[in-house]
Formats: sequence, C-alpha cells, structure tokens
Amino acid sequence: MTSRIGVITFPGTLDDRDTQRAVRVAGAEAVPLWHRDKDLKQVDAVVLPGGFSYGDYLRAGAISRFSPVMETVIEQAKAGMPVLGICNGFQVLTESHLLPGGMLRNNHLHFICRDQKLRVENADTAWTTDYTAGQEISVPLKNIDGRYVADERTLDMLEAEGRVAFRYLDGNPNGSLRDIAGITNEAGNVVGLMPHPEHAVEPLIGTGRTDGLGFFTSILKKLVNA
Amino acid sequence: MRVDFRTRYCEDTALRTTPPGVPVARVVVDVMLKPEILDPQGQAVQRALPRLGFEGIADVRQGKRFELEVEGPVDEAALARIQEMAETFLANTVIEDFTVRVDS
Amino acid sequence: MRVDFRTRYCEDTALRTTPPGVPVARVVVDVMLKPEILDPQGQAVQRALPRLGFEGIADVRQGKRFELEVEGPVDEAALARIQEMAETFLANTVIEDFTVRVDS
Amino acid sequence: MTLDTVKHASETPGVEQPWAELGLKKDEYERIREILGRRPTGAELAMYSVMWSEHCSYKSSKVHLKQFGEKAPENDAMLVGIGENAGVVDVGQGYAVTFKVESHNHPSYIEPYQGAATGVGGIVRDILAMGARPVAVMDPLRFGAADHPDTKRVLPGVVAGIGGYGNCLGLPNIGGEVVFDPCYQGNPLVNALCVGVMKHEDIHLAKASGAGNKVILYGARTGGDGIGGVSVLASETFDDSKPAKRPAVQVGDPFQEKLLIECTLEIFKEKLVTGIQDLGGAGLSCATSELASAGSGGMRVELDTVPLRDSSLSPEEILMSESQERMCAIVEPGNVERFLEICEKWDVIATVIGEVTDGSQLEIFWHGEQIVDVPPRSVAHEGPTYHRPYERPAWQDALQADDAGELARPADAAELRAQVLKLVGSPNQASKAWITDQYDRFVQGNTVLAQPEDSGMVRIDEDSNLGVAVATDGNGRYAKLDPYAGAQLALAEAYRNVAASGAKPLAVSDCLNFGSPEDPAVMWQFAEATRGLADACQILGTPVTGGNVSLYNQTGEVAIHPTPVVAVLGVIDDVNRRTPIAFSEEGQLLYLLGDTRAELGGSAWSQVVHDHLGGLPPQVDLAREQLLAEVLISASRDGMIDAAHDLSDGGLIQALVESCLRGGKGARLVVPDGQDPFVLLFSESAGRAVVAVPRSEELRFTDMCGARGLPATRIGVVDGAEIDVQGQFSIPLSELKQAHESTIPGLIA
Ligand SMILES: Nc1ncnc2c1ncn2[C@@H]1O[C@H](COP(=O)(O)OP(=O)(O)O)[C@@H](O)[C@H]1O
Ligand SMILES: [Mg+2]
Repeated sequence: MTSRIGVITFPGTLDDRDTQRAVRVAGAEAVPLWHRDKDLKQVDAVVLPGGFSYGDYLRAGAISRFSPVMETVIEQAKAGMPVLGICNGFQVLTESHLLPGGMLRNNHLHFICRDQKLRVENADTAWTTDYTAGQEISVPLKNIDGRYVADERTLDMLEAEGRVAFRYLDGNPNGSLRDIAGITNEAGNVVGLMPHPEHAVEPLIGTGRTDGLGFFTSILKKLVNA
Repeated sequence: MRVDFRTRYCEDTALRTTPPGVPVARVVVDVMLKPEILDPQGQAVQRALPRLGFEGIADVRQGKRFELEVEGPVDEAALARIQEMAETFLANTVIEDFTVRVDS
Repeated sequence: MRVDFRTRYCEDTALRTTPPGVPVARVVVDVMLKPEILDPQGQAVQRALPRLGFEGIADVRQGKRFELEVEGPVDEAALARIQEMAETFLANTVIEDFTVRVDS
Repeated sequence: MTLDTVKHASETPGVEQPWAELGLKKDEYERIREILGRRPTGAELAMYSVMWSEHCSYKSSKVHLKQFGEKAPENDAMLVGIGENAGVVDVGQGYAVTFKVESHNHPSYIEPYQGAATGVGGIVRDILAMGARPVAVMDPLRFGAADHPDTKRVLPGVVAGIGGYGNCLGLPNIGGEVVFDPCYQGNPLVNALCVGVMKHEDIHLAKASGAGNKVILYGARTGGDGIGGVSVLASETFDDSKPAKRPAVQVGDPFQEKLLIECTLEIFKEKLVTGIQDLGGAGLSCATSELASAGSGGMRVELDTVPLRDSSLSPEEILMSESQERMCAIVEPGNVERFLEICEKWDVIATVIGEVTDGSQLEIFWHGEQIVDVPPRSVAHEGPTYHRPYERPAWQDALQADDAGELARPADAAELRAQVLKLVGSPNQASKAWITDQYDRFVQGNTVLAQPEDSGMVRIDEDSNLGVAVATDGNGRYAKLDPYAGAQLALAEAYRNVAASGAKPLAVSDCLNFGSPEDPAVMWQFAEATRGLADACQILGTPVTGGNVSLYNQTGEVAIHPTPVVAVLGVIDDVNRRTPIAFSEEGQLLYLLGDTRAELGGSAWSQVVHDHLGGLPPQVDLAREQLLAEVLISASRDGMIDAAHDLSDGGLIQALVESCLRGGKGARLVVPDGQDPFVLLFSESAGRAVVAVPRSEELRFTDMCGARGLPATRIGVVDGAEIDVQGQFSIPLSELKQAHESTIPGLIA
C-alpha cells in the first residue's frame, strides 16, 4: 500500500490540484482535505499548498490558520506528522506558530514570478532527504508576501540549529532576512518555503525542470521506510 | 419607504447582526509593523515625497487601521475581548504592534 | 480609553534624516475606503470573527494608517501641506477618504 | 413621491422623464413608449437606457459586425458562435475551448488598479458562464508615451490590478502586449482575454426556459457600484434627502470570484443548471432580460430579495448595479436545494430571486408592486441600430503619400549598429519582463509556453498532452495608415505567432478599439477594419467566435489610432512538440522564411529613429501566411526545427535579438547576395519567420520548403556570445541585454 499524502484546500487555495499531481508523479496517493473538516482521513503527511487563501486578506495565511482542519494539523504536527507548507502554506505555518517568524510584503512591493535558484541547506528534514546538503536547485517563485522576517535571536537560533532549510541564490528576490527561502522546525517534520517545488516536477511544464520532485520523493521514501 | 427596506436589510443580511435601532459604537484598532522591522511601503512613500515637492518628512511608516462597529456597550469587558481579538488575529505580534481605542 | 502597546521608535531607523536631538512631531493620516465602496478585506475579517468566537461586531472596515515624522513645527502651514499630500498621494480620493491629525 | 409602478406609469402619461440624462435619444425614448404602449416606469427607463447604450447594444457597430457571421468560413470546429457570452471551439478528444477578449479601457484610466482588475474579473465570468473552467488569461495593453508622467500612474496600477486579480484567481497569465504611443494618452487600452476548457457536453448557454424553474442570483452582494447615471432616477423616486453617493468605480474582490469559479464548476459537474449568465455591464437588467429573451420569454423577479451591501439602494439602482462577482442561474425546482448547498460549502451567498413563467413578459416586483413589465427581447436583443455615416478622411491620402521609404537610412555600419541598439531598447521593442514578472505564469501546472514566447500555450489533457495556444496582436500604426490592411495584419501576426509555436490556428476573437462613431472618419476606420478582418478570417478559415467593441476612445476631437486587437486560438495534439523562440544549440542553422521587401511604412524603425508615421503598411498576403503556418506546424511536428520566431514589429533584427537573449546564445549572420543589410534587418514585411534548424535536419527542411514553394534563405548560424552581421557590425549579447532589459524599469519603476 502506498503512502497517503493529504493536500488541504482552503477557500482561495490555488495550487492544490498541482500539488496533488506532484504527489502522484512521485508515486504516492494524493488525498484532498477540506478546510472545514477536522478529519485528516488517516493521511501519513500533509501539504499546505500555495495560493491566496481568504484572498490573503488581513495577512497572508492569517484567516486560514483558524480553520477546523488546522486544529488537527497543529496537533498532529506537534506529534511528529510531516507537514510541508508551500508559499501560502508556509505563511499559514508561521501564522500558526508551527514555524517561527513571519512573512511580509516583498521589499520591492511587487508580485514576483520567476525561476528561482536555491541552495538546500538542510537535507535531513522529512521533505529533503533526496537532496544533498549544499545542492543547488531551481524552482518557480511567485508571491507578493514572501519576505521572511524574524528577530535576530530567532534568526541566530535557526542558523545555529541548522533550521534554515533553503536559501536564495543569485539575488534575494524579496528582502528575506539572511536570504532565507525556507525553514524547518526543530524536529524536522514541519517544513515551510516560499518557492514552489510542485511546479517543477515535469520536464515540459513551467520552467522545464524537475528540481522540485525531490520534496515528494523524499517524503514518500521516509513514509515507506517508516 | 426608505426606513422600510433598511429594516428588511438588517433582518435579511447574514453580515449585519444588529437589530434596527440598537446603537453601535466604533472601536479602532491600529496595527503597525514593529519598529525594528523594515517597512518598504512606508519607505517607498517617503522616497516619493521629495519628488512630489513635499520636503521635511523625516520618516514614514505605513500600517493598518481597522474600524470595528461594536454592538452593545463598549465597556471594559468588550474592550478586553477586542484586545484579545487584536492580539490573536488582527495583528501578528511576531512582527506587529497594535493599539485599541474607542473612537470619539 | 486607550490601551497602548506600542513602544516609541525614533532613534535608529535607516531612513531618518533628522540629526539626533532635533524634535520631530508625528502626524497621522488615516485612509479608509469610502463607505459606499466595497471593502473585501474588512468583509473577510468580519466573516472570520464569529468562527474565532468573537461575536457582536456588526461591521469591519480595513484601511491604512500612515505615521509621518515631521521635521520642524507642525503649524497650520505644515498641516496644510500634509493635507495636500494626503489628498494627492497618500489617498486615492476616487475611492478613499482620509483624515489628518497630529498625534498626541 | 411614490414608487413608480407600472400602474402609476399608465395613469401618469405626462410625467417628464430624464431620458436625456440617461443617454437616450428622443426617438429612442419614443420607441420605448411605443413598445410599451405607455410611458416607461423609472425602472424600465433605467433598463432600456443601459441596455440600449452603445456598450450593451452595439448600436453603431452591429451593422458592420454582421460580416463576421456572413463571411464566416466553413469550420467544423465551431460549436457555439457569436452571440453567446463567448464562442466555443472543438479542439478534439471531446474537449471544447472557449475564449474571448474584452476591453476595460475607460475604467482603467479613472482608477487603473480597480479598472484593470475588474476587467479581468468580467472576462473570466464570461468564460465561466459557458460551462468552462478558466485556464489562462492574457492582457493586451496600450498606454500613452512611455516617458509621459501619467503613464507612470496608469501603467503600474493597471499591471498591479491585472496581476492582483489574476494571480489571486489562480489563472496563469500566458501573454499579452504592451504598446506605448502618445495617441493613447488619456485613453489607455486595457483589453483582457480569458481561455476556458470544458468537455463538449458541459457547454452551457445563457437562456431561461421551463416555466417554474427558479432564477438564482449568487455571488457578491449588490452595492451601488457603477450606477452613477441612474442615481438621477433614484433622486426622482425617493424624496427624502439628496441621492446617496454612488461610487463610479467598481472594486473587485478576486477572492470572491475564486469561490464563485469553484462553486460554479461544482454546480456544473452535478448538472444543476439549465441556463446561466454572468453579471457584467448593466448587471441584473442585462442578465434577466438576456436570459428571458434567449429563452421562452417569461420571467418574474422579486427585486427585494436581492442581497444588498447598501440598504439605501433604490430598485432602479439595484437593477443597474454593476457590482462584481455575481452570476445568475436558472435551476429546476428539484435542484435548488442542492444548488444552495454547494454555494454554502463555498461561502457563496445564493438567493432565489424569481422564476421562469409561461408568459412572454419580464416582470419585476418591488415590495409586491410591479415596477417592470416589458417584452425582454425589446430590451436585450431589439435595441436600436444605427447606420452611422462614414467617410474616408481627407487626410488619409496625404498620410499614405508620406512614404517612409524616403526617410534617411543609416549612412554606414556604425550608424546601423547604433540604430539596432536604439530599436531593441525603445519602449515598444524593449523587454516587458518588468511587467510580466508580476504575473503568475505557472499556476495550475499546465503552462507550456508563456511570455516572452510567440504564443501562450497550456496543456489541457495530462494524459494525451493535448494543448491550446493563443496569441494576441494589434498594430494601431498600421491600422492608421490603412485600417483594412491593418486589421488583416493584426490577424496575420497572431495567426503566425500561434503557428510559430507549433499549433494549428483554429479561431479568432477580437477587441475593436476605436474613437467616436459619431465622427465619420472614425466610422470609416471601423468599417474598413471590420471588413478587412472578416475578409481575412474567411480566407484563413478561422472564424470570429466573439469579441468586443470599445468606442469613444478619444480626447476631444482626437481619436486613438484605430486599434483592432486580434486573438487567435490554435490547437496542438502534443505539447511536447511545441516550438520555443530560444536559440539554444550552437551550430544550428538560421533560416529566414518568406520574402523581405523594403517595407518600412508604420515600422518600428520609422517610429524609433524618425518619429515618423506615414506611407503604407506592409503588404498582406494571406495565402503566404497560410503556407508559412503549414510549414511551421509540419516542421514542429516532424522535429525539423528547434526554435522559431515570427517576424513582426522591429523586423528580423528584433526577432534575432529576442531569440538569442532567450537562449543565451549568439548568432553569426551573412547578408544574402543582393540584399540591403538595412532592409534585411529592419523591414517589416509580413509572412516571415526565422527558424533554427539542426544540421541533421537541414536537407529535409529545405526540401520541404522547396516542395511547398516557401522561400527559405539561410542567413546564418547560432554561435558565440554576440550578434555578428558579417561585414557590418557585431554587438555582444551583454550589450543587447542591457539595452533591451533596462528600458522599462528605467522609465516606470
Ligand atoms: N501585458 C502583457 N502581459 C503578458 N505578456 C505580455 C504582455 N506584453 C507582452 N507580453 C509578452 O511578451 C512577448 C513579446 O511581446 P510582443 O513583442 O508584443 O510579441 P509579438 O511581437 O511576438 O506579438 C510575448 O510573449 C507577449 O505575449
Ligand atoms: Mg511574436
């Protein structure tokens, strides 16, 4: 039996169907989850996809964080279930305080859509074991609220504990502190990043690279081996 | 005639919960980025000012203002609730500060 | 009644052009969508409140708050200039109203 | 004053009505009285005035637009033609595609962000109403001079609005245009296109039939948006206080629209509607009268059930409101409960506001009293028709006689080089990445090609790799010189762009942006352009499936250039076969397809170097366009070319620069014997493309071109890190990149 990976749809989520496709391309079963349902349908891991949940009104991720499904996700994440937040999903994770820091408007104030080079800094999280530490990958980036901020103490702690999971290369696209593109929690099961690995799993589509597939194969291996 | 259908509106709409005639008070919540956090929106405004011929503004910060129409009396208890709402929801206190006040 | 969580922050922001010691005054410009204009943000906030357990808020409007640090005296002339700045730049008067006031 | 009911109207025939303030002509008002056999009520007057406006009734343009139907080529792919919300085309494998381009010009000048945002919202709802899932958007834009201060206000707002709305909806933006010209100062053109995909059996039409079926309004609440004019009536009907303030500007709520899309698609999936219509211009007036008119005729609406955002709205205003993000569906009674359930799931407000009747009148009630009783066809489909006078303007001859061929050409190679750099860095030819990087082109995970490619291409079936490609083009300068040819050149270019990326052109949508129809010169431009487009569509076999007309784009007496914007939709069996523009393999051979003549009228060169507009536009040869397209499609299908780029404004050199920069590879060119290097590089002769051919395919490719009779000239090879024109000049890619990419940020950012 293959692993079941849940993909949550909030009102205004956009990349849920793409994320489900990425999960399938990696060989796992994608299970759609609905924001009003506390029930996670016995999935082994959860992805919070990108988009503009609740229009990003108030603050990106702020309203979704209070949805019924998040109650269970927060509880399960604390108990060790793997959770990946992509873009808006990352914002929901910081708003939920599953990950430290917050996300603000890009320093240039524009939405930016581009192919973004990243360095995988931590290849030991639940979602990154198929990469090697220091590996450089390119995946699409597209957001307007992508500037990661946290206070100095938190940043130092993240660096010291190896919890900066991804860093922007070749130019910081949004003013994120210390070029941070993504982080992990202490246990390594909860990972959030702004760029979109689910848009880089097929050779023909998007940027024509498959550098993002590793997220989904990493988790699948972990679950299968568990 | 006008009064007539305003009443209807109040009864019908999901959003509006005050029965007609009940006075509402306004509470304002201001939310600003914490001082140590870069505020590019404020900076963009400030940079543009001299070009537009406005000198003498040393700093600009841009934040959010929420105007809440509160049903019933705005007493200590109500304010405490709004305070909590601001802290858990309207502001993200990791990056923002807020103030709550009754609008005069 | 006013509950203030904000700490003052004048000293070390990057853009500050005033030499330390020169007194600055704060002028606040509040910009809100005109009442007849749809405010999707305010609506989204209001709809979320009952789910979070906050009842009794009849309406929410979300706008912008600008805090301007003004060099020199905030006299009639300065306020008139800021008024003009708000009208031509900070607010889009096609859809927004604004107020200017000296922060006390 | 009391409510102006039907009864009251019959009893008070002598009441003065503000028909002129509402934009009606005296004879139009008389006709309404004739149709009704009495004076209209305030609500009826409001409905007629807005539905008979130029915008809704096409009264000046429809006599010309008729040609699109009359001359429509035989085309088995057409499933739904002009007249519905959007045309529908069969693309095979059981799929149907719908697409349409519309304008939101004036609102975008007043309030750039919201004007552009609601433009996107409106066209997306049109596509949704056909039963399709929207899959992509495009945005053909035109602004005043790039260095004009007001362009700095309008452009960033428009771009942010298109991005803000489209990105939030999750629709990839896969292409568009950005053109600067002083003629658009004060009249920017903001056109928006949407493409949608469905299965054949899911096509929905805007008609209300089946007595007893319910009329459901769902989506946003109704506010006082966009009803400025109609407030005249409100103030007449209600005597308390002055009329309330009514916003002239509509504000978009993309989040609400996203919910509307998902909710509507779920409703379609369960087959819960018998007819559906989006609410756009003229709001409920339009939706109810069109649905009823296209159906069996009878409908009864209780207007006081409409959920409001502003309780002070009068019934006339509710009928007229252009509040965004609303749809109207006709639902059998047995399906209503499930319909409402799905709406509830998506947090979408839905209200039964009336029902289909077995009568023939549209009847609207307010607090139990009847305020509208009209034959719906007379409102929706039988508005006035004008045969406006038109006449070729006196200045046209002089304009055409002012031959661009006489302009001073570069004196030597150094000047030629300098002009190349100037051209590729000019605002119209410069990279638009600063703009397009603000648009999400990846969302939905099906984007195969997006800007700056020749066409936008999306996969529509993950298993078979079936895809569609769309390109939009328009050249107001060409159309000013010759509107008939200009419209054909716009079509030819879009057609060529689709073929260059490997797809087979199938169908056309168009947005006709012109000045005032009351000016006979403008009307002549309009008549010529429509005739040109209809003729060319007939020859190319690509029917016009729908579109939009935007008139009165002028400031005082000065009209914009006539600007027909044409969108061509094509299909590709396997998106793996798409042809990108990038030169990415060193050593590949560059072939120029087509004939290059000294054609400089209306060219980018004449504008950039001489600020000149005169002469004749490039010659149109539709048979050649067809042949070129066939060759490009075959070459892509059989793997004979690795890159292709059509030649249009800026000519060969512009295309080469774009393809080189995109692939990060240079090119070495040899000017063919007997060619003038200047003409080779800058001419804008139509019917041409440049392709990169792997050496192993050269013979096969040239044989094919030879056999089909398409001129193919070897002009060079992909090589190095510069563009080198033998015996003339050489420019490093880095220098070209700098010139091409720094212009727009420098002007706008
Ligand atoms: N406003 C826009 N939105 C999206 N894409 C755009 C826009 N403007 C230009 N583009 C894209 O940039 C590329 C170059 O545009 P253009 O030079 O007009 O193309 P062409 O001349 O081939 O029609 C095309 O891929 C076009 O779709
Ligand atoms: Mg092209």
